[in-house]
Amino acid sequence: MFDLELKDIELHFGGLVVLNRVSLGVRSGELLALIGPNGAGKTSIFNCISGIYRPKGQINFLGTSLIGKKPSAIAELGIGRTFQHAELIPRMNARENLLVARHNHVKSTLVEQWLRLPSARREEADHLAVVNDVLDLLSLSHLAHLPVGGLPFGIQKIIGFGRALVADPKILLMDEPSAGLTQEEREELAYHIDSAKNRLGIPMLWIEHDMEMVSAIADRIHVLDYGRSIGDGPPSEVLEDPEVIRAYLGTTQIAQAVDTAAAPLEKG
Amino acid sequence: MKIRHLAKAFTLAATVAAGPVLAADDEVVIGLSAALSGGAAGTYAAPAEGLKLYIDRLNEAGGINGKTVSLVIYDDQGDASRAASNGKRFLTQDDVQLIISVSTSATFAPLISQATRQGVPILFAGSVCPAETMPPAEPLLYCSTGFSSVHDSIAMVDYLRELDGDATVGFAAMGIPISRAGMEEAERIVLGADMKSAGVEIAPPGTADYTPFATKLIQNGAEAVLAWSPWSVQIRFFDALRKQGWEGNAFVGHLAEAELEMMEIKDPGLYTVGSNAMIFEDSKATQDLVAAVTESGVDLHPEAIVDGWLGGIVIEEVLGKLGDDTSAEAINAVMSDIEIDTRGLRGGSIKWTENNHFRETIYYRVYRWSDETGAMEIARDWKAYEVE
Amino acid sequence: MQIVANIVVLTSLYALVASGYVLVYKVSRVLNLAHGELMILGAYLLVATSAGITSDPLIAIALTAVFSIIVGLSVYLLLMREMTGQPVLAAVLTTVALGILLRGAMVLIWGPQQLNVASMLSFENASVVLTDSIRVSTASLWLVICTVVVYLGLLAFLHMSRWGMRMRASGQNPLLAAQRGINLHTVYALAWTLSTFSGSIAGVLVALDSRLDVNMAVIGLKAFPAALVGGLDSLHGALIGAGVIAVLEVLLIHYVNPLLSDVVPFLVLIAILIVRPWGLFGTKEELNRV
Amino acid sequence: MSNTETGIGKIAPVRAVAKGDGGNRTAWMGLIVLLALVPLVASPFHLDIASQIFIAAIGALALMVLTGIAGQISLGHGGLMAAGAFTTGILYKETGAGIWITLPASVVAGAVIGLIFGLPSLRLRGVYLAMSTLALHFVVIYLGGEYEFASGASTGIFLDPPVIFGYELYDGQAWYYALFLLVAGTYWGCSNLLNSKTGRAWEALHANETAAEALGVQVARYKLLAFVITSGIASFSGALFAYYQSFVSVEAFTLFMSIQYIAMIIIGGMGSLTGALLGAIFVTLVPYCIEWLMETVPYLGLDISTASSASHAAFGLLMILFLVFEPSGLIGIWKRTVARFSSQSKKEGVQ
Repeated sequence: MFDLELKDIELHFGGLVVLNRVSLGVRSGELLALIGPNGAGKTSIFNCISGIYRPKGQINFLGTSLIGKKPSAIAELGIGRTFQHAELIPRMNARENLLVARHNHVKSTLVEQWLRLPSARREEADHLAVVNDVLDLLSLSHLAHLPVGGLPFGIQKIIGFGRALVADPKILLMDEPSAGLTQEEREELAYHIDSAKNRLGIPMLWIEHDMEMVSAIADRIHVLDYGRSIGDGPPSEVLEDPEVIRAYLGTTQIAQAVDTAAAPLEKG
Repeated sequence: MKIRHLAKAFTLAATVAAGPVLAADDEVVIGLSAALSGGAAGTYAAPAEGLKLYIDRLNEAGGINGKTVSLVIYDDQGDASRAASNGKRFLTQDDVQLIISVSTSATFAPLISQATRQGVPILFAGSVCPAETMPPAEPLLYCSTGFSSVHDSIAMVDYLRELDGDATVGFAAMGIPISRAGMEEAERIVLGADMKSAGVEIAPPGTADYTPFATKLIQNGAEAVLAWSPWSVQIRFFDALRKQGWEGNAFVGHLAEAELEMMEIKDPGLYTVGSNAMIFEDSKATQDLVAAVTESGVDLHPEAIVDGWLGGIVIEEVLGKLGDDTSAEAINAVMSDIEIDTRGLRGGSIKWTENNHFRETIYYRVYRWSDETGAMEIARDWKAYEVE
Repeated sequence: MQIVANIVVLTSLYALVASGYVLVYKVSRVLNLAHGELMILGAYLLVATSAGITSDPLIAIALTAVFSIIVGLSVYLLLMREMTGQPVLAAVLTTVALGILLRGAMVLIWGPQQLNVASMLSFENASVVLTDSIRVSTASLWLVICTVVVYLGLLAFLHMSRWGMRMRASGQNPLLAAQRGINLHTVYALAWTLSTFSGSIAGVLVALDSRLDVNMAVIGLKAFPAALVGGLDSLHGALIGAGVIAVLEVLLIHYVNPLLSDVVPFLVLIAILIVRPWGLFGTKEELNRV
Repeated sequence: MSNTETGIGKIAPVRAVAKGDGGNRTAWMGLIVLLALVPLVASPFHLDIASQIFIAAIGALALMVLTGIAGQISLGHGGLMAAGAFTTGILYKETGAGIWITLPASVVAGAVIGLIFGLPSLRLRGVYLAMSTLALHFVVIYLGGEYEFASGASTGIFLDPPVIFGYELYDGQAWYYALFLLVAGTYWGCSNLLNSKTGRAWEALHANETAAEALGVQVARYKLLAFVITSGIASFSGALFAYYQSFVSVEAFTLFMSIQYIAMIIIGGMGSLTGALLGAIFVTLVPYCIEWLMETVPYLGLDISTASSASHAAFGLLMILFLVFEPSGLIGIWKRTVARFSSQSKKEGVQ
């Protein structure tokens, strides 16, 4: 039984078919890697789940249909997400950036916040504790007071990962978390992803180009090409599928190189 | 293009820089809040200068009754908030005994509300007279200029009837309260006198093109048009009418800019109706004024300062009647019962009573350009109107 | 019908001013809120040239044209060039500041008085009889003619000349244009120059028609809804937007309440923007860029 | 993509609202004590300027939250202040209502207008939004003018000094303290909001609306909330303006006023509440400084008749200089200075 299930997702931009009858699902405690060349529609799938795009088809999460819901309402259901370009708030520090993600957990009213009543203060302290735990977990505490706009891109990506974690998500969508990271940072990230999966036991959907990382920690792989699903299964199987190799792996090294180089540039 | 005059700069700046002025026994401190700069300065800077010129001469001649006048001048830029600040400063810091305003109607409310609370009289000496100075007059508020939208309207309509009693009359106003009030009153008078109205056209302050307004007046059959607003607006209205080939007569308020502009426009169908004398007449009073301006070396058009000059005359007369007590109450007491000779700059005297701080009788004269003589002429000489 | 003539004249005025907004916006995505002031500056330059350099009105106008080009170029080179690469809103606020600066400077130099430019140039702004019931002033007739000429000229320039194509290309995709070897600074400078030039024409003609003071920069603000209604990146949109606003204004003055003529154009603007945020003729992508 | 182009993001590399900003508690306390002592030595004229600054500061704080924090540009701030002033003026004139009715009514009126004029923000951004807020200004001024005219208040609406617990608030010192407390209260309230869920949501939607929405921030709701709250505050400051100046008239609320408020937040430093205060001080003082210069340095060749145009020009020039050379504003300069001094003193400490 899948926690999150997409059925026959179709997405068009004008005449362009972005997703063509894509179906996939993720189970509790499962790390599903979503791979495919650039333009295959991976981020589009995330945007469909998040409610940013409005596709045809069905998307169900823990028995609730996500189709037609507003992105904020979908996030409220516990769908956490990281972005390709981190999308942090540059002039806030890491701690504040993580606090933003506690948005749906804050219960205090506007008046309580405005007057900083004891109830609001207590609650704020609780959320801060959660945030500090996550920062500790990701070894970011020493950077937590600096405006994130000035931090290296790799650090920003890890903060972005922390921001998704801190929301207590019931599912985690990660959009190329390793792009733009150094080898050392990648290893650290892989460790964090793996330990988060084991600790939280939630389903995780992971867009990734680094096949080494994917084969090391992914439980299952789903392959997209030109908006179509062309493979789904354990890494050992999928990565040896001739069609996948032809469609994708042949171009991987180039794609990966381009991505890595371009990621920081595209940011602006 | 007019190059600014430095001489003026020094005199004014020196007064401003003097800071808090404390009244000595033989000194009367008067605050002057004027639109010396800003968009309205074209109209009000000159009368303010004229007032100052008059007071300077008074002081040089030894003052009045042994009292010198200390004039504290602040620029209000024609801006309401600045006027409020000036009012506060006059009352709490300079301890003035009298406030003079030579500025836009926008600055009236703040000055009035500040001064009346402190019991200090205000003399409006360069602008339109606020309704509060007319019967039943509020205590403390006085006006020495001849501008009153309502009375000017009465005089305009009266003259228009003499000229052409059957004319359909259009009215041109600007979208500021005082101008609208005047023109709507004028329309009431016209309708009450069994004349026809072509309606009141009100142009918002940001009007780019007055043509559509003029078109409407013309299409409503206006044979004569009354306008009463800042000079720049009433003259643009007039331009717009003429540009569409309209050949009727226009009657506009006689403002400081009028004389020079009319000599430039040379249109015999443009009449100014107002209570000031023009300089071209070369009467004794205007000769004195021109001589004073020439002597001072200040680069000013004499016709633009008439109201300020008259304000100076008023102050001279008031202080002349003042005893040893130079307090604000004493000044107010004198002002509320006085008759001031305008020395030929007006048709008659300015008479203030307890109930009337505008004047009991106002005299209007009509001017226009004459094609025959190639000069300005008096279309109708002083005519008295009782103020009720 | 005189009303129709009034609408045509007002449309021309707004269209001529709006073309300045569109030129700069189309090419550099900057909304020039100092356009009204630049327009009035053109008129003051005419005053200065005719008073200080030459008494021949035609030479004075020609010199004014040259000066206005210099002004436009300087605004770009000295100021707006610094703002390239900055967020669009910072650039827009810079133009707001420029407008205030110009306003103050013009009063400092030429004083607050209303100037009768026509009489300074001995230009007789006679009433021209078109039909029995339609008369317009000479200056407004010139205004209509100039607007037509400027629009035809601009359209031809943008669509037929090499530099015009470059300007359009730079507006659509600056990155691509730069890669193709188009010097963006030159293109932007050209846009500012043309915009100031057409604005100056409007300023001179308005001043000839109805005198000159600094407050007339407000025409820039009134032409603004015209440019937005049509779509900020569309020249013919500006023409139609100007028509919409002018019709509204004239009809409101004539049939409803003239005081609404200040307010309603902006309300119409909001209404149109809510339905079609990119304007009647603008391109849809514009929104994401602004 | 969108965060740099839709917002004012890049103008503002500093965020000064977080704890670090108020970190130096003793410095703040010292400043407050100092400010509390000012009326004992200042002349009435200086107190008047200080009170003007306080009123401007409340308005600037509101605009800072809306534009500097939530990224929604507004050119209608003067119109909102007019709305507050007119609500107070009309209520007072028509019903003689006291300050306990007029002030809350002004806040509510401002909030409602803010809600209406915030609606276009759901569709429009940046420059287009700025233009729709400009309409707000024209509408309020038109309505205010119609009221003034219809009620025969041709010179404006007069207000008597407000009465608070039987005490008439008229004296310059009393106003100073009252306004000082209100500024402090507004600052405190705004700063609390910014350090809460609401403020963080505003920052998030300013940085990137799509990302904010995906984090669970209801962008539309929080945008409107920003408009409602800040419009209420702006309207409140307009009502104070009316009471302080004892009159209301449309002529006091020009478009230039809205631009001055924009200038305050730019010059002060986008995104910082303290910046808003610095900007309010700076912008209010500029014209007085220009006049002072004219008086003390007559050889500048400027005379008093140029005072207003000279301060206009200077004001435009200053805005340009800040936009081009010091986008982080006065607060940026201040922080750099502090940083330099503290690093110097650290070095000295090591030696």
